[in-house]
Amino acid sequence: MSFSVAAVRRQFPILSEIIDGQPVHYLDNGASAQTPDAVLDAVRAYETTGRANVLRGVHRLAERATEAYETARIEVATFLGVEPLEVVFTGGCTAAINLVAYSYGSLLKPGDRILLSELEHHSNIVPWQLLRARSGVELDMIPVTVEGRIDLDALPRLLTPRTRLISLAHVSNVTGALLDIRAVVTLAKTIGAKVMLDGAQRAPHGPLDLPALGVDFYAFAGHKAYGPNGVGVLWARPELLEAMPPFHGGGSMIGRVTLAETTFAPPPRRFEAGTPPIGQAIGLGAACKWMRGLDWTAAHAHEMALVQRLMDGLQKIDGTQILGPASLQSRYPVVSFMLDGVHPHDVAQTLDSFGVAVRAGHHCCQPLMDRFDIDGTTRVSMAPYNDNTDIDALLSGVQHAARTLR
Amino acid sequence: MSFSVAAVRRQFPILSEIIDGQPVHYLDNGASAQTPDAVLDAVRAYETTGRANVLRGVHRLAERATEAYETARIEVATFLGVEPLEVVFTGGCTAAINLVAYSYGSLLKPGDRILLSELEHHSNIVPWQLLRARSGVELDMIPVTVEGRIDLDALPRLLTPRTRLISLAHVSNVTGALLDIRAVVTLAKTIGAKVMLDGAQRAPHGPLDLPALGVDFYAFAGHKAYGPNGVGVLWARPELLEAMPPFHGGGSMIGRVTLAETTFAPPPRRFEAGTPPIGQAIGLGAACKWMRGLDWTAAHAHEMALVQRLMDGLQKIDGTQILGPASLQSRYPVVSFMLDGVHPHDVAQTLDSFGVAVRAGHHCCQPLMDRFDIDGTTRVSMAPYNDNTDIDALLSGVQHAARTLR
Amino acid sequence: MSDQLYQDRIVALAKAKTGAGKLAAPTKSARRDNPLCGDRVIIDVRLDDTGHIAEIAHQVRGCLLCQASAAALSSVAVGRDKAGIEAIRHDAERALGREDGEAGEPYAAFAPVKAHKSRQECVLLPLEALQDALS
Amino acid sequence: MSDQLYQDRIVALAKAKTGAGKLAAPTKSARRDNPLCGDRVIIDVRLDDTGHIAEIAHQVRGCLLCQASAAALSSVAVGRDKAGIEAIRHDAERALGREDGEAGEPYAAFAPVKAHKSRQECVLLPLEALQDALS
Ligand SMILES: Cc1ncc(COP(=O)(O)O)c(C=O)c1O
Ligand SMILES: Cc1ncc(COP(=O)(O)O)c(C=O)c1O
Repeated sequence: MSFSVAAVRRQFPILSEIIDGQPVHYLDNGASAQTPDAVLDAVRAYETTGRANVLRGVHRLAERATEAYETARIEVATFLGVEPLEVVFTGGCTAAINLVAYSYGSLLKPGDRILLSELEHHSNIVPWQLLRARSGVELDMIPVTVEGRIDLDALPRLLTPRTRLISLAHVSNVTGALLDIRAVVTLAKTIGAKVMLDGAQRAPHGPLDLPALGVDFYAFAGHKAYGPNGVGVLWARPELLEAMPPFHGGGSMIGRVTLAETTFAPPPRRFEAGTPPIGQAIGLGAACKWMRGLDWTAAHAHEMALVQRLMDGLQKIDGTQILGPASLQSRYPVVSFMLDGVHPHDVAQTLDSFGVAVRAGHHCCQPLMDRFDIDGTTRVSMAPYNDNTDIDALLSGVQHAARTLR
Repeated sequence: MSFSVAAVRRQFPILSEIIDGQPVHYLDNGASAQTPDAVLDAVRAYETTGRANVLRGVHRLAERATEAYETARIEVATFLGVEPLEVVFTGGCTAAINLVAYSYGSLLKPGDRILLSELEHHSNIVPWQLLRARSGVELDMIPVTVEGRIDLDALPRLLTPRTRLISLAHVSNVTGALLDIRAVVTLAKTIGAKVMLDGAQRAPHGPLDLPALGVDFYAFAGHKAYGPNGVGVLWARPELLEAMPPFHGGGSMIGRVTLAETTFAPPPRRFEAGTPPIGQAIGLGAACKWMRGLDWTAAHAHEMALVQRLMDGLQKIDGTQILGPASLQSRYPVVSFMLDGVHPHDVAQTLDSFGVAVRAGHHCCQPLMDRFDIDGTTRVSMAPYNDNTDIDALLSGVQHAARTLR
Repeated sequence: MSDQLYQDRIVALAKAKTGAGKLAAPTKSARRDNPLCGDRVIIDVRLDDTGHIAEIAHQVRGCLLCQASAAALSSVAVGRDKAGIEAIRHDAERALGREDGEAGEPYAAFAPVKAHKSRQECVLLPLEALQDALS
Repeated sequence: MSDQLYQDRIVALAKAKTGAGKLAAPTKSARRDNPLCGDRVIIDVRLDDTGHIAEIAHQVRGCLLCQASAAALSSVAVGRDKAGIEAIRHDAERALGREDGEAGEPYAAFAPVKAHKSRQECVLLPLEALQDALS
């Protein structure tokens, strides 16, 4: 295993496109990452040489498709350090969290409590609010520090004997802060609460060892992890999956259907109603395999060097302020900033005219914006294929915005 | 517009593959259809020249992606004869039916009744059984005639003043029978019940005019309609969508999120939580456009000529029996049959060795199998790209099975 | 650097801040939010007896396009009634390429936004708020 | 026509129907369903005092592979105990390529199923039912 930015970049066709006369400086990976040839080829092979429905067919295309689909499950499981039958393919990260909120959530009682944080993505807030409305569970919110981290000092007083589940972002999609999982799991164990991680922003940065983390549920999205859209993953401890009732009903998740009553298949099939996103799961399997082929020690160091270059550059521009940890410790390559007197959308739009793609706004984290009393930030989110020219193009653009728009 | 089988076949790369030394006689379209270059190219263009998240980005890739995604919605709407904002992208047909069962279903009261039929796919049974368990609605089942049609004569006595919804397959995925929608809608109107059609098996056979059908909900799957996996469509009358509460919670479906409470976006966004299946929706848009480019009068006549050839050929083989309408009237190109003394899986497996892909088993219709007291059927399901050589290869295979396996 | 959205005229409109603030005694007020991008506009108007705008003010929490549009609107709204504002709306829609025809001043300044669909709502938001207030 | 799954020996086993039927007074019975394909097997056994199989019968509602496997099993089960059936199971797994090593008779006949993953459960179902009955 080795790491060369140039070699990585060559595997992503979009990075050598010229779009509207400009190269692509893609720094919006937190929203959706780009996808390498390995994934495109795997999906195309399915579509053009093995396309069929899975599980129920005896013909060779169906056998090929089923084999490719189940191999993808193995790839994802290996990436997470878990067993294949503990991996449920869903329509996305949001769909995975909703699965837990509906299915595991239906096992909770009125008065049971779920603990979230103020920096959660709407996808890790709204499903629980909907559950609250359905079933009378209560929600508690861990506050966020000035540095943009979940304030774990507040955890002991927020945990109650009725707290059943703690669901938190593994890495914040706004501040880049990495959660101290060990602290959370240790406290959760003292009261028997389950821990779920929203791994949307962590999974794109290399393999995981979920059993070592000691968590109970893990969710992430394909499209942010170099895979296709329309697919995501829920991992859960097997005894939890076993205990959970179905969510969506339909084909493939059943044991036996009669008009009077129906029995259900064991996990993971119980949670994969209907035709799954076959090509997308195959693509995600290829993405996980691709990620496992990178030297992540080097790749992460590279990503964090870009973060440093970015922070240094921003500091030299008058009136910039970073929302998030100032150091590189316990942090992933997502950097949010404000430029005094210039609205984030205007920063992002100016950057676009420099060929730089970033995201501006609330990033589906309105409660976090409220916490800091801001409308939004400009967010730079990096992947291993980003390089110094991307950061430098971005810095030029921010300078230009600072000079012309205020 | 014109129709030439050869010209259509050339657009589907998989049809000219040689797999394990044999051509592909793909007659399993009811499970998953194949996909044309137009779809593959549209998805690839997104993946390699415009990949980004939709709705919230100001950079040019995000603008491209958003534009392509919303254009796909227009394509689907045009295909269905409806307005774009009435089209909700889902993860599949099953997901679309579950959306209605959870969201519209939550508006129903204990004792309200939902009317299904014995020939429904599990995806149009189990979601309602799960709703029954959650909320105390009651289910009624329309029986099926010996010909494999929903017995509409039974409808008047099954309708009650508490019947709120009638959800039926537009075309049966086992017998190919086309529903007499006008009869259903007319009766439903007399008691104010809504009508939902499961269009999974109808959508792959050409454009629709849903307002003319007079139904209230329509669901179909991308992968059976020449599009990608992992995407489906729910159409509903705008006033119904407007009245329906959210199903999945997450990004993009919100108005404003605070820790205390959250408001929701208008439809269709209210029902598209999280990052949607962007590339897949774009592919489905291309598939709908591709379908609109065919002359369906000719294509349907071609498909039905294949049905006739198939039925004639099967009749010449001793001990075959067709499950479904014997005539070509009110019927789509799905044909199920039994071969006396040979299990359907053995028929299908034998066909596979002739390069012919069909499906065998219960086709996710166990209640229908129970109705006829059989374990399963062998199902031949056709698309416009099938031709006489496909049917003839199939008939040779069935003959071989009849000769050797009993 | 490619196509320039923030051309001098738009930036100048925004910086002029024409009409920024509140009215002491508005006849009508309306607020509009764009949930997608978070922009928010509050428009105050004082109407005379015939329903024509005598005074206007705006508070914008939003981007430069939204600010520029609010300022442009304030610079031409006084003396107009509902129909007169409708005419300005058409100018805006034309500038954005959503309607055919040539946009009148000052909304002609927003022609560069034509190529940026995702930003067009920013320009329209102040107009929508004012139309709400008048309706 | 390509690779032949239904080779003569498999077809012959199925047609032989060895052990098809019910026992009048079974010591144990077990039923197994494969929800994916709908195959169903009921196995009856009569055990002697030492736990060895004295008599066996099967009802199969399923495909030819399942019937052939049930017949193969019935042809060699008598006189075996739990461990003896375990040994046959290993033969079956070997024939299907799921375990290393050479499969003993009669399960060696199922070698053609190696290439057809989706059908392997059909072969194993009767064995699973019998193992359930003995456990
Ligand atoms: C009639 C019918 N309804 C619903 C479905 C479910 O579609 P999907 O599995 O794509 O969600 C199918 C296909 O399996 C079908 O044939
Ligand atoms: C932290 C976090 N959680 C959840 C999500 C939701 O993922 P998706 O929209 O792919 O379902 C996102 C991305 O938008 C995210 O950044």
